[in-house]
Amino acid sequence: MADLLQIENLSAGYGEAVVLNGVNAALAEGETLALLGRNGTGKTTLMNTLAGATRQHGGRIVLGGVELHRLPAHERAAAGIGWVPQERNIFKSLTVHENLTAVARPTRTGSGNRPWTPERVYELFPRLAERKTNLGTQLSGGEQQMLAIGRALVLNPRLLLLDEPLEGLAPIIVEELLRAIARITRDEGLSAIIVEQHPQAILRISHRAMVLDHGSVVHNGAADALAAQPALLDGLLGVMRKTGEAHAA
Amino acid sequence: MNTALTHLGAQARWRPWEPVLWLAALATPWLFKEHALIINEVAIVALFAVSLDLILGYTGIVSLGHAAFLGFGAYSAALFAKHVMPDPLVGLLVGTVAGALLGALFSLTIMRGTDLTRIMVTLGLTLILFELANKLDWLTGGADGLQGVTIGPLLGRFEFDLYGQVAAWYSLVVLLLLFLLARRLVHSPFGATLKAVRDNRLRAMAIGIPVLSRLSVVYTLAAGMAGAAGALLAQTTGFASLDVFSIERSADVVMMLVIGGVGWLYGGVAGAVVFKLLHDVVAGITPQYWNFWVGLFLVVLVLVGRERLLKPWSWFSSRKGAA
Amino acid sequence: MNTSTTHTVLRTEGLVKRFGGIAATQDVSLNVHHGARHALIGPNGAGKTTLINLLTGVLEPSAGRILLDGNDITTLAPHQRVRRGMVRTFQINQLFNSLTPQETLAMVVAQHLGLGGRWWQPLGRQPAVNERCDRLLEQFHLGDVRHVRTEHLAYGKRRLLEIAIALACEPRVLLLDEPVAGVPAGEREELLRTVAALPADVSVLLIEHDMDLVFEFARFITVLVNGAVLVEGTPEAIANDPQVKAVYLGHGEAIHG
Amino acid sequence: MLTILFDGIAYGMLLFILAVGLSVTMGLMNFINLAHGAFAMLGGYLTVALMQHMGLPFLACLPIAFGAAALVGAVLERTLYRPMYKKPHLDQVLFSIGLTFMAVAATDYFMGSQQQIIQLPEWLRGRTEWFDGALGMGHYRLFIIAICAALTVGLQFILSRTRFGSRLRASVDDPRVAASLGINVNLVFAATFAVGSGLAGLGGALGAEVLGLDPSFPLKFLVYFLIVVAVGGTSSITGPLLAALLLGIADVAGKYYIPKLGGFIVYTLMIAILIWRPHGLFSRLGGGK
Amino acid sequence: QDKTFKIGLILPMTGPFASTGKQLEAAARLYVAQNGDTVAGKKVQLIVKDDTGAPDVTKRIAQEMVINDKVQVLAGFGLTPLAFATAPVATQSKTPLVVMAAATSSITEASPYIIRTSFTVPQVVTVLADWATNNNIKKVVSLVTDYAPGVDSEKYFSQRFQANGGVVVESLRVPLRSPDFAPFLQKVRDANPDALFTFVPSGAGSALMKQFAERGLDKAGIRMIAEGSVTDDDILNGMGDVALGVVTAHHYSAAHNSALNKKFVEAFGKANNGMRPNFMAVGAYDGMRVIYEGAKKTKGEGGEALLNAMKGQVFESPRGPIYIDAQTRDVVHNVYVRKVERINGQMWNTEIQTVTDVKDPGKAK
Ligand SMILES: Nc1ncnc2c1ncn2[C@@H]1O[C@H](COP(=O)(O)OP(=O)(O)OP(=O)(O)O)[C@@H](O)[C@H]1O
Ligand SMILES: Nc1ncnc2c1ncn2[C@@H]1O[C@H](COP(=O)(O)OP(=O)(O)OP(=O)(O)O)[C@@H](O)[C@H]1O
Ligand SMILES: [Mg+2]
Ligand SMILES: [Mg+2]
Repeated sequence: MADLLQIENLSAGYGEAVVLNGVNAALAEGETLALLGRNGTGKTTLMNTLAGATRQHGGRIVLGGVELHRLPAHERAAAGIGWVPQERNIFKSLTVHENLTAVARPTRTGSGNRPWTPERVYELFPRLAERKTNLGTQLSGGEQQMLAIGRALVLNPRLLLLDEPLEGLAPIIVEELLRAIARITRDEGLSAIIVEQHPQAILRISHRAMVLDHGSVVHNGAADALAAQPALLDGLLGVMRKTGEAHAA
Repeated sequence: MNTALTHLGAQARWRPWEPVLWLAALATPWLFKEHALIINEVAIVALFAVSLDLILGYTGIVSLGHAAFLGFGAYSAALFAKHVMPDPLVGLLVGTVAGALLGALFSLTIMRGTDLTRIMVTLGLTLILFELANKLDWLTGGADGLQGVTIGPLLGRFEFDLYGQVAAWYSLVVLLLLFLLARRLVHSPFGATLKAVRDNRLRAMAIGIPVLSRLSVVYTLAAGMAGAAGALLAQTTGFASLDVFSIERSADVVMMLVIGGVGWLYGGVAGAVVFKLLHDVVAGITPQYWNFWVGLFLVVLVLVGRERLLKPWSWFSSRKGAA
Repeated sequence: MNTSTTHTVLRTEGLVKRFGGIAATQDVSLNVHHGARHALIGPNGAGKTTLINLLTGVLEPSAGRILLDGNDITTLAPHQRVRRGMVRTFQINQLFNSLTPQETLAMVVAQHLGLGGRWWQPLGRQPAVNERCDRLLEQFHLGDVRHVRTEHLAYGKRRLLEIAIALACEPRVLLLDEPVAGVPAGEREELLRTVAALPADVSVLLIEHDMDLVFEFARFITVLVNGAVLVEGTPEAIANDPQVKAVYLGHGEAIHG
Repeated sequence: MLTILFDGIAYGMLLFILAVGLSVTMGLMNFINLAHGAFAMLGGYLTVALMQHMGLPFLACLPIAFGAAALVGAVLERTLYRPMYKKPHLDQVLFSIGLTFMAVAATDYFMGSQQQIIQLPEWLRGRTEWFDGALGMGHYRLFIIAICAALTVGLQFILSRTRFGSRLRASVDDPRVAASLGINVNLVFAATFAVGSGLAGLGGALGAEVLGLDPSFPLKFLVYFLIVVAVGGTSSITGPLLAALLLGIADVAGKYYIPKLGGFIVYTLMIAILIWRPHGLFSRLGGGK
Repeated sequence: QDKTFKIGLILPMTGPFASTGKQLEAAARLYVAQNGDTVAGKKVQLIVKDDTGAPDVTKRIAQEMVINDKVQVLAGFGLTPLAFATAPVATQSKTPLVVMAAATSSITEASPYIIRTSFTVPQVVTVLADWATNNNIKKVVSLVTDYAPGVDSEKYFSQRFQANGGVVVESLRVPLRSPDFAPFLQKVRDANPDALFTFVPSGAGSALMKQFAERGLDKAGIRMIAEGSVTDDDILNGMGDVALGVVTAHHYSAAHNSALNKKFVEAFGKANNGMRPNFMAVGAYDGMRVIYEGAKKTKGEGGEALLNAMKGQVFESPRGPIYIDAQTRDVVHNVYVRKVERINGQMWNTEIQTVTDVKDPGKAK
């Protein structure tokens, strides 16, 4: 299967500090990649670099044949990137609705799917519909998270970059969102990279899993395989867990 | 265990170059006798700039009306000398206290709002003072300026003469003393809470810092220092005129501070030296178009960056990060 | 030390907050007991953060009263409430970007110890401050980044600093607004353990969407929906409440961890 | 008194025309461009030069003044201003004041330091009286009011009815994220800056008649521009308009009825308003923090 | 021993009064060009500095000129407070100080070393007040800019005008930074006087006259009489028809009918791109003359001797006959009442009445 996304030997950082060090990865259309790793290992940096928000030092990024690394940030959205930044970065002087409409772009090629419009986002998150005219800063934390996801969706991307998207959402919304992501990737052929602090939740809906440590890939494989090996996972994430940790709620 | 102590304490400790610098500064009126007048002027504006740094650099309050305190200090000192007694040190005290009192009063107006609001409120208040000083001409001499101010000899011995050496020493010593005070202040826990207020007011309140009273205290102190600078100005020139309240004074001092770098007390001093000397030299060469070159300097300074201008070799070694 | 004391430390009476047409808080009467491990949960936008903002004085209530130790503090300024021992963390980090973690904590500790107005002595010359500051840096794994400006820290570290700041104030009543958001799985438990290990007479009110942590931590839970209290009770009672399941917990299948 | 009211409105509108460009760059772009007055001066001098040396009619000069200032603005934006957006406000202040100084000196060098005087066409010079002279309206003032109204409607339309406004504000709020979400931040900023400069140029061309024009123009009236923007708040175009009207009327009425307090009124009013509503009269944020 | 004769010229070269500085400098240089750059065997050196508008800086510059450059004369001074601030320097260093522009009456009293070659505001406005009385103007509103010369002119004009039996119904002061005259002019119109007396800085003058006409004050039968700076020769040509007929009093008009003046205007224009000299220029030109002649008498000596040599000089200036009163050290000259007229397409202040040998009334206590 032809890969939608190819990352080759990517390195990036801030100023002189190199954070990412020769990262290689690939992702097929419709696949979801779980990106895991300890704090400060460069997950966000990787996402930002893909989105064009961090300076890339070297390497290649190819998305659907387009050489993304040659494009300025604002053309990457057109090339199919939809980014949900870790800190949400809601535009604070825009209302909820303006946050969506300011960046919305009509769908590419008639894929037969209903394109993502602000209205469709409101269907996914009815809470946002009620807060349509609130300014970005006047939203609760969870509402901001929903808006950030909606804002990425209305770009009608081919690749969603979700940086800790579940953070701060109520369990019931998390459930819905995970279902929605699974559905979207399955039905609409959308790919996604999801960074999460809760590997179990995310591995369940991912096809592949990649673990970063100190800016390098230390594991790359099928998601369910990793999910089936909690000990390996904990080792990779450097977690000292109590055995038999509660899964219950 | 001790790292905290050493690291935090280290910031407050004197670097070896500091005493050298101050000794050199104190020697200048003697070394460059013929430039004593401008040394005096630089010392005064340096003090003025340092006082602004306390509120702008360390608390993040932008003011385009700092001349209010300079002017108030200047007129207070001048009037005191004219009507009460000519002793400079007492006059200096009077100017300082006057500036501080006005600062305490004005501090009520700068508590809320954005940078722009503060700029405009401080500017507006200063313009009103300007108008007042203009209107109260029976007291202030109005637009002609306050004449007939005679200042007694310093410590009863040293006359302020035409050559300005005494004036330069006087101003330099006052600058040094108040600088030391400011230095103490910014490295203290009090200073740290000021920076906290500057960085994040919401959180500063949430850890129990009485933000408003902190602001008014530091505003008062800074105003007092500016008042002292004003008193020095009035005493060493022997008059006070409306223009001490002018926008240009407020704007110049902001420029000096930004040139030298805000949030670093030496920034005010460095900025004052650079700006004044540049001004004087360029205006000497081209009295009509010096504005152009000073403007060019400012533009280049900002475009190239303070650091890189001071250390040209850093141009080649590395590039600044993105993001 | 009497952990079973049940007198109320913090209570609200008929608290209301309206933003224009939206009532973010509707007639909330909440009781936080002495030494409580109390969780506040509810859907996104239920008004949890707003409630904390009202308690700490960031927002002014439209109606109602807030009592701390039986004293009305409704009109007190935020910093005065801190002096009375009520401290919070923020859902969205509120840090001092130009300070390092060490400077931040030293400053907070100094302020807490009443040295905040001291101007004649450099920060870092007070042994009591330094000792506590070092301990906190250690405890929150910030030792290695103690000299890095806060704005350059990775999110997780910043999150830890956010909480460390609150604890540096040695609160009697601690209000935590989603403290572990952004903290990696491994460090979450540890962080919660740190909180749980606070002296028993410290009362803690926790807002959190990670139900594992909530149920592990809380001995009492209040559920807020649309600005009003829906139900209150023990964790078991809440976990099994059909209403709470319907509006908040869901089916419990895809929940964290 | 109707005439006073009319004069106040006209004066307010004039202030607005001069300040609107600044409220675009400063209010909407959050860039402190104190060189605003220099762009206005450019428009003014261009008009004088075109009228005096090329005999162009006044009306034809206005669009040229707009266009030339916009062009210069666009070029400077690309070359000098762009790196400034990221810098702290104080650096922006220093930078733009530096530019202003250069503009002042250069104008003095090339155009001389004396006042330049614009001769209006005949049809703009007269005055019409109504109600037995109770309301007298200068034609030029009427003209300014008309232009101002048209500008406001146009700008307000662009900002609220098109996506451009929200894309601009998004770019200001967070340029990094806005770019990554597909907004061409550079283009948005360049266009806005050019329009802001153009408006300044137009303001200068229109204002030179009333305010006079000499090389110190950019500094002399800076305070007035700033007052309008500060009082009007920085989140819309109508805010500064209403602020300008309020200040214009208060100033004119104040000077008419209590001339002794002439200089104090505008400043006092401004301070009172800003203390009462620190984000400006017509800000979206309202009072509070 | 020193082979140079140094003149320190402190002028407003930048800021709102830059055009004043330009006129002064151009005239001073013209004088040197015309009369040679040696005097009493010494080379004349003009040291020109910008006063920067701040009195403390002006004073410092003057001090440096005296101490470091060892100038024999300080000269220039566009604004009153700057002259006041520098006066003590002149006194302490015994350096003559020639005021070439500032016009507040009391300046010469600030130091015994001050000589003035410009004019004083009371000199001209009192003449104007007399003219008004003689020309059937009984009721006047005065409108002046709120700065020292403006206030001075209001005071002396009103005093004299009232002494003559006239009425000043309203005294309006416009803030220096006020961009719009509308409310003030409306007030004038409502007061409906016979004439408006005014003094505003020369730049603002054209705006004032335009608005005066626009508001229909001329049609309402109100005349405009002004201190001569308002119809400044430097920019009079650009003012257009609105200035026609305005009556002013001043000590100098570029249209003054004398051979000397014709030569002066022509030479000045030639040296300066066609610029017309104004009253500032003539102040500097005459000031240079006073200095030159003084220096000749003292053989290049400065100080007290030079001061005494400058006092009492009597000569023909482009403005007409003039002398430096040895007592007051102030200028005594003719004051002309003028009317703006268009002659051969150019606008001029045509002299319609001459009052000879006017002393500064401000000193006649
Ligand atoms: N703006 C910045 N300037 C300098 N260094 C930075 C910046 N942002 C992040 N870093 C550094 O880059 C490294 C990687 O950070 P990154 O945010 O990518 O980690 P992460 O894996 O996303 O962590 P987290 O789980 O905490 O979100 C960290 O060591 C951090 O200190
Ligand atoms: N300043 C404001 N103006 C208008 N509405 C506001 C404002 N602040 C909050 N709100 C609204 O009030 C409601 C309650 O917000 P709050 O932040 O308290 O929710 P929350 O319970 O903390 O949610 P979350 O779990 O998502 O953080 C939200 O719907 C929000 O949109
Ligand atoms: Mg991250
Ligand atoms: Mg919340």
